[in-house]
Amino acid sequence: MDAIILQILNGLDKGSAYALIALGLTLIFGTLGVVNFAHGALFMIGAFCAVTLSRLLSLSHEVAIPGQVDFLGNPATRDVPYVYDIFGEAAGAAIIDWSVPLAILLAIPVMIAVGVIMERGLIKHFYKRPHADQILVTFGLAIVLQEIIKYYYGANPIPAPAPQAFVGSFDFGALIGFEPGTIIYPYWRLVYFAFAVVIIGAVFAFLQFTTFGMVVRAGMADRETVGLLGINIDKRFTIMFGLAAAVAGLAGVMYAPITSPNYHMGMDFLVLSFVVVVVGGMGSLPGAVLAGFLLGILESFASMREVLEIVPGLNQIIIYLVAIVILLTRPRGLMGRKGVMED
Amino acid sequence: MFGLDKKDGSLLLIVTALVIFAPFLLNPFPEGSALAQFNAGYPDLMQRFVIFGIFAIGFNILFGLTGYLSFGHAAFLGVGSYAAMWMFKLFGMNVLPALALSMIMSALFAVVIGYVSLRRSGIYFSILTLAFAMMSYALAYSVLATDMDGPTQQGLLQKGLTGGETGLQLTLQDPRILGAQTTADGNIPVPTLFGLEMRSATELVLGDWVFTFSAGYYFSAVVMLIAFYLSIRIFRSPFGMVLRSIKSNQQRLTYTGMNPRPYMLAAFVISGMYAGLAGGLMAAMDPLAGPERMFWTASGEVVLMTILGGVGTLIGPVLGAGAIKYMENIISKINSDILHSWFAFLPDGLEDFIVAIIYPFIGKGWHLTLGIIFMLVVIFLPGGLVQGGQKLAALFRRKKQEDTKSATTEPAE
Amino acid sequence: MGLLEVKDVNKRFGGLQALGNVNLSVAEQTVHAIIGPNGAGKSTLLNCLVGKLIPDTGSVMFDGQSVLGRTPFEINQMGISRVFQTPEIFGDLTVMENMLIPCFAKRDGSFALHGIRSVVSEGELRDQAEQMLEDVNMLDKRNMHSASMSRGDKRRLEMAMCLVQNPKLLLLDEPTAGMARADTNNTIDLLKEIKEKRNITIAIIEHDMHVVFSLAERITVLAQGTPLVEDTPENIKGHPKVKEAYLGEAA
Amino acid sequence: MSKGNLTRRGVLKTGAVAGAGLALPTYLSAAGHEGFTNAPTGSTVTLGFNVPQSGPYADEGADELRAYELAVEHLNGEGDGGMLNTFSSKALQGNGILGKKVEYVTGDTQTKSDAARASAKSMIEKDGAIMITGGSSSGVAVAVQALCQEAGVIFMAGLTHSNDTTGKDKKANGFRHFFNSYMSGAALAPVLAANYGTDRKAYHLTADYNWGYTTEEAVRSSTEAMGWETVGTVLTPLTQTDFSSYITPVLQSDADVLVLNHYGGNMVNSLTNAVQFGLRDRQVNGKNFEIVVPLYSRLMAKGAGANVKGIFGSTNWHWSLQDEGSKAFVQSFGTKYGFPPSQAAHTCYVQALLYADAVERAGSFAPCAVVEALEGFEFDGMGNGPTLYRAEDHQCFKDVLVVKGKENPSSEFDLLEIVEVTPVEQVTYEPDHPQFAGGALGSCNNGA
Repeated sequence: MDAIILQILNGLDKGSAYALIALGLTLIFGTLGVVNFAHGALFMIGAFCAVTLSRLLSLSHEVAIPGQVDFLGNPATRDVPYVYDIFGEAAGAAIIDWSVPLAILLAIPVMIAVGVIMERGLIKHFYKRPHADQILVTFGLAIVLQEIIKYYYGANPIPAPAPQAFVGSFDFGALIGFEPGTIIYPYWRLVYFAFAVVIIGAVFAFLQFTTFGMVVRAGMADRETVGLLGINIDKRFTIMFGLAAAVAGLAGVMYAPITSPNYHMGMDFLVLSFVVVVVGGMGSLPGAVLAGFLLGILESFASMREVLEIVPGLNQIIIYLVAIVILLTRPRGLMGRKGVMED
Repeated sequence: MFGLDKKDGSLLLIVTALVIFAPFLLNPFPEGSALAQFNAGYPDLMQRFVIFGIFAIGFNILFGLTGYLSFGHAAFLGVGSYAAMWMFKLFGMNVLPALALSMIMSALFAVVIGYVSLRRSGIYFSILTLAFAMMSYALAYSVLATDMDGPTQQGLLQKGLTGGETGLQLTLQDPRILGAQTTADGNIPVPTLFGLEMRSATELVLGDWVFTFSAGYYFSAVVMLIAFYLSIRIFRSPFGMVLRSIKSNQQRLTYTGMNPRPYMLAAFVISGMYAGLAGGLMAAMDPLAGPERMFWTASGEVVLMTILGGVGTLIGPVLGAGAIKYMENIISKINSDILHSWFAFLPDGLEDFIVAIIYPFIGKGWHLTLGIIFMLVVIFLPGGLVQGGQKLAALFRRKKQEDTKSATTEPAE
Repeated sequence: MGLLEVKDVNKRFGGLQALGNVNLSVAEQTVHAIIGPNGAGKSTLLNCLVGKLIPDTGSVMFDGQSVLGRTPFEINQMGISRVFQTPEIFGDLTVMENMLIPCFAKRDGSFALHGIRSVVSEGELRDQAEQMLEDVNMLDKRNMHSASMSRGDKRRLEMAMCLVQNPKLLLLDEPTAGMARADTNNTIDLLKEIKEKRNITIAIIEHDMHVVFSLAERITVLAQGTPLVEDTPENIKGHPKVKEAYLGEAA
Repeated sequence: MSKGNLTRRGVLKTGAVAGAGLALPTYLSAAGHEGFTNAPTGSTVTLGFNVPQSGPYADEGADELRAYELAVEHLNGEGDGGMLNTFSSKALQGNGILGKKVEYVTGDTQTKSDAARASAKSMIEKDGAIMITGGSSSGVAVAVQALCQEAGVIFMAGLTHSNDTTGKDKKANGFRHFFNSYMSGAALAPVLAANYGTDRKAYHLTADYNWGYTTEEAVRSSTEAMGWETVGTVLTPLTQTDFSSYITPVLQSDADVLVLNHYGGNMVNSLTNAVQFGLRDRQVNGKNFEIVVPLYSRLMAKGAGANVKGIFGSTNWHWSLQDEGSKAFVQSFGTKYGFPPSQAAHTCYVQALLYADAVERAGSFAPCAVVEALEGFEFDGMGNGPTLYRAEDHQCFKDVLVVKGKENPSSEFDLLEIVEVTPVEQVTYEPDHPQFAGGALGSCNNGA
């Protein structure tokens, strides 16, 4: 029982990442009708916002350590971050320690800027072009973005640890009546899940309760009509693109402590998130979220030893197997609308 | 000629000439010159050009004609390779039976995958094919690579059906029915065509130029020409026209009394067999079948080749395949050392400056260049390289020929 | 016994009774119009005839055989061709190619794998197609890219595509919807000509009374999913029930 | 700067049938007149460096390439000579190889068998490379090794740790200096027993591919020989990035040691996840829970940050070694590039020198002569103590380093500390050891 609860928690956690990426993909697809293969790269750039901030905060000057030498025999030096000089050693260390959550502040403007520039500079010229062209141009963009990151940050993963306050685990089981110590879960992963729920909720609330959101939703349903009403839908869609980029970026920032960011993490997530979007049903926001969590949980269960002993290798194929079964039983995914992306 | 009209006939003739003289055309620079780096006329790359050409031609029959975007075509490439390898291991080193089995196996896979996937259209179809290909990849990479003989045995299935990450290889212990286990000097035999070794090559030295004529290349080239010819026939046939009408208006087609499903399935299987043939040829040229051939990036690559060259055009996919393989094999090999030697004539400071500017785009940065080219082509040449060629031709001819252009190079959808 | 016999057809969409006990008989070699106000169930009925929808109860017999449970292409192969409200043609193909597809369907059935034979060598079918194009005065447009034609030309092409198959029954779904008066008259002339030349059965769904009364020999009036009356145009014109349910509303 | 790069064509093989149809027979080069593939004819010799330049191992590949460039410098008598000064064999003069200046070409393996073979083939066919070396994974090493065997050139493996490279998939033309899974297991087990006791229950997470299998097998068999019990093994997909669903079952089991048979990005993520789930703070069966990483890569370990602290593993070489060879190498690498070399750089540098030395001693570039010179070759001064290139399987036998993540690193390079230098006797095995059984070297191939 406790094993199953733990796997559900794992699944929700994995699903959070899938759902957040898929949500942004669906927003872009639903509003702009664009298949964005560069969406994984946006997630990756978000994660590198965390890395960048932690590097910026750790910018240091060298102080010689008397009496020690480095590996080449030169006098050894010690790096002292400038924030230590400004805020004092304790406060400076705390700021560096909190660099991942702080990176959210950096990521929001950066990601919105990246999204808006992408949309205005490139994507808007592709609204009327075939999906194949959209795929090619955004795929090219994704390669360019990740190669730029690789050029500056290298190919190896770079650690971006969570703040000390979130290191360690929470005894989740004790809370719901299990023996203490049976169901413990890392704080940061619980934070990630909660964060994802908040972001998803905020996006839905934004679309549901603001006039801006209402226009966008109407535009998703019928772009031309809304355009005829004299509403400048293009401008709103640009903002939507920025928003979707920000969602992907925030998902990336907060994910950095879970797996160390590297330049190709976007591509790793790209195919998976497309599967999630399609399983959820093209153009359906609730579908994307639902499919994200569903696939995350199923993937977690499939990696249990008890399951693998019965079906070896199931963990390798589970996502795709589920996708096939769902698409064959539900022609337009879990919550897809008719006629969207079917031709 | 061969039942083709004049235009198609001359296209076939041009392609044939290009393919025959490729060893010359791809080696325009003399040995030892700074530009020799850009020569592509060595057997392995020439073979890759024509093999991926076959793959892309086949993919175009499905995608270019019907508009159904398969994102899992690499699965058939992989199946073809594994089938050919097993034929080499168990039957004999002749390439023809191996290629036959490649096509049969890929056709079988295509029937099953196509039958299921074609129940959906649009992106749902794409994701279904992707899912099947990724499952094939995962199975080949891990599950089918586990030792099926037991740890102490050293039999044929020592590394499973697929050989895992390394790929399926020939060994000195293969129980071949026809032909020897090992050559006289104790090595693994190589694929042949009735005794003609695929790797054999001969050289022609003309002054500073060296041209290589490889048996494997010419064999693959002949196969490619046959494949290309058949694809022209399919494009110009009633079947091809029905496929185009599926892309254009599936509803009209059903109300005109045709059942699109078997047409789609036939197109899917034919294009799967092209992929299997390409996979078999890859194994015949270089006897190893690796699982990466089935990964989604490999499927994506053939999509990109087709779009880059020009979807739905006859020659476009071949051009796209050539362009991408050229980047991968030539641009990736330019290192900073070579750059410095090119610009050595410049003053040192200027040399370093220019090298520093170019360096991110070549060698290990070849992906960056590839990405930029994708973007440039799709932004400025929506019809792919073929459209670029037409624009150039029109520029030279200074004549307007709008009608024929629009009829032959409609981009996708 | 008519060519097309619709008996007691019912169709519900959730709570909405789209068709209720529809009975209809289209006699051979007549032009039979089905009229009715918006939402009367005309399109639903049409879709039941061509296999797009399956009625909940009732039977649809064509030429002595049931069409129920058959797919649209099977029904076409039985001899029913359909013209859509907005012209459905193969926009990426040339006019001649558009004409050849129905010719192939007629000759080869719903599937045939002619992958090697050249389209150019299909002399007989090409002649048929050209003849048909000439009949609809489109021979000069044979090499045009069909998507770039005017709406009227597309409509004529679509009819030509249906007629080249020599259908027993031609179903027309508001063939003049959205057309200018002149085009409408042209279409009426075209249909009259077709009728005279080919002696085929035509069922037409139409909103435009001018078209209906110029062409139809029998008229069925649908209202709220049930047929009100079926009679000749003269009788329909004066029928009080029709006036009340339909003409009155239209005015 | 004027470094030249003369490419020179090589000939794979002259086919009589293909040749027959061609005109101008007088112009046909008599291919293979030297009797082997790509025999160098001019004043230079070309080596092919085939390393990952794109993909997850690109940084490791970049480090390998740095080492090769350094090796070429030293071979051509430039720079400070590095390990040439400490190498026990004194055949190399610093005047190239057999008096020919060393040139090189580079290629990108992309860490894919197909791409690696394509780039190796292009170096052999187009650039006339006489030897191929490099790589950062076993799948690629095995694939390229088989290609070189077929083409008739020498393959000097780069970083490849799977038993199979010199086991099931060994080839006469291929040589491996790097250590292997068996050696990791044999070196680690005694250290683990000494530190964690002999009564331990181990749980393995293993990357689902050939290297993972051989490493799991090696570590299992050597730890079980020490009295450990293996309570669970689970295969994880290579593409996995979040290992939480594999870690939580460990919490549920009664295991008190977790062995992560992962490398590269997999290792970084699984270790990070394991620490995140508090495994290191656990007490099971009255003992502290421990984590073991059989194969460490310092470059990759950096990605795991502080999580590596105190975790045991093994490595082929580390820059903090204080023997003369290592010091000389670190000195010249560090001077040129500003940071210490990785174990991948070290093995590649050594392989390049070993090849050059073998050619020099053999007096010929012919692969079979080189094979003969390398087989059974004993040397020292290359950073790992006295080393033997065993004739039976072309595997180097040398001391193995057991290392531990450092508690207080003094720099970003100072992540590992050497716990023990396991002597070569302890990691030597018979050529027909079950973990290496199957496959055969075959005979050396000169190609044309």
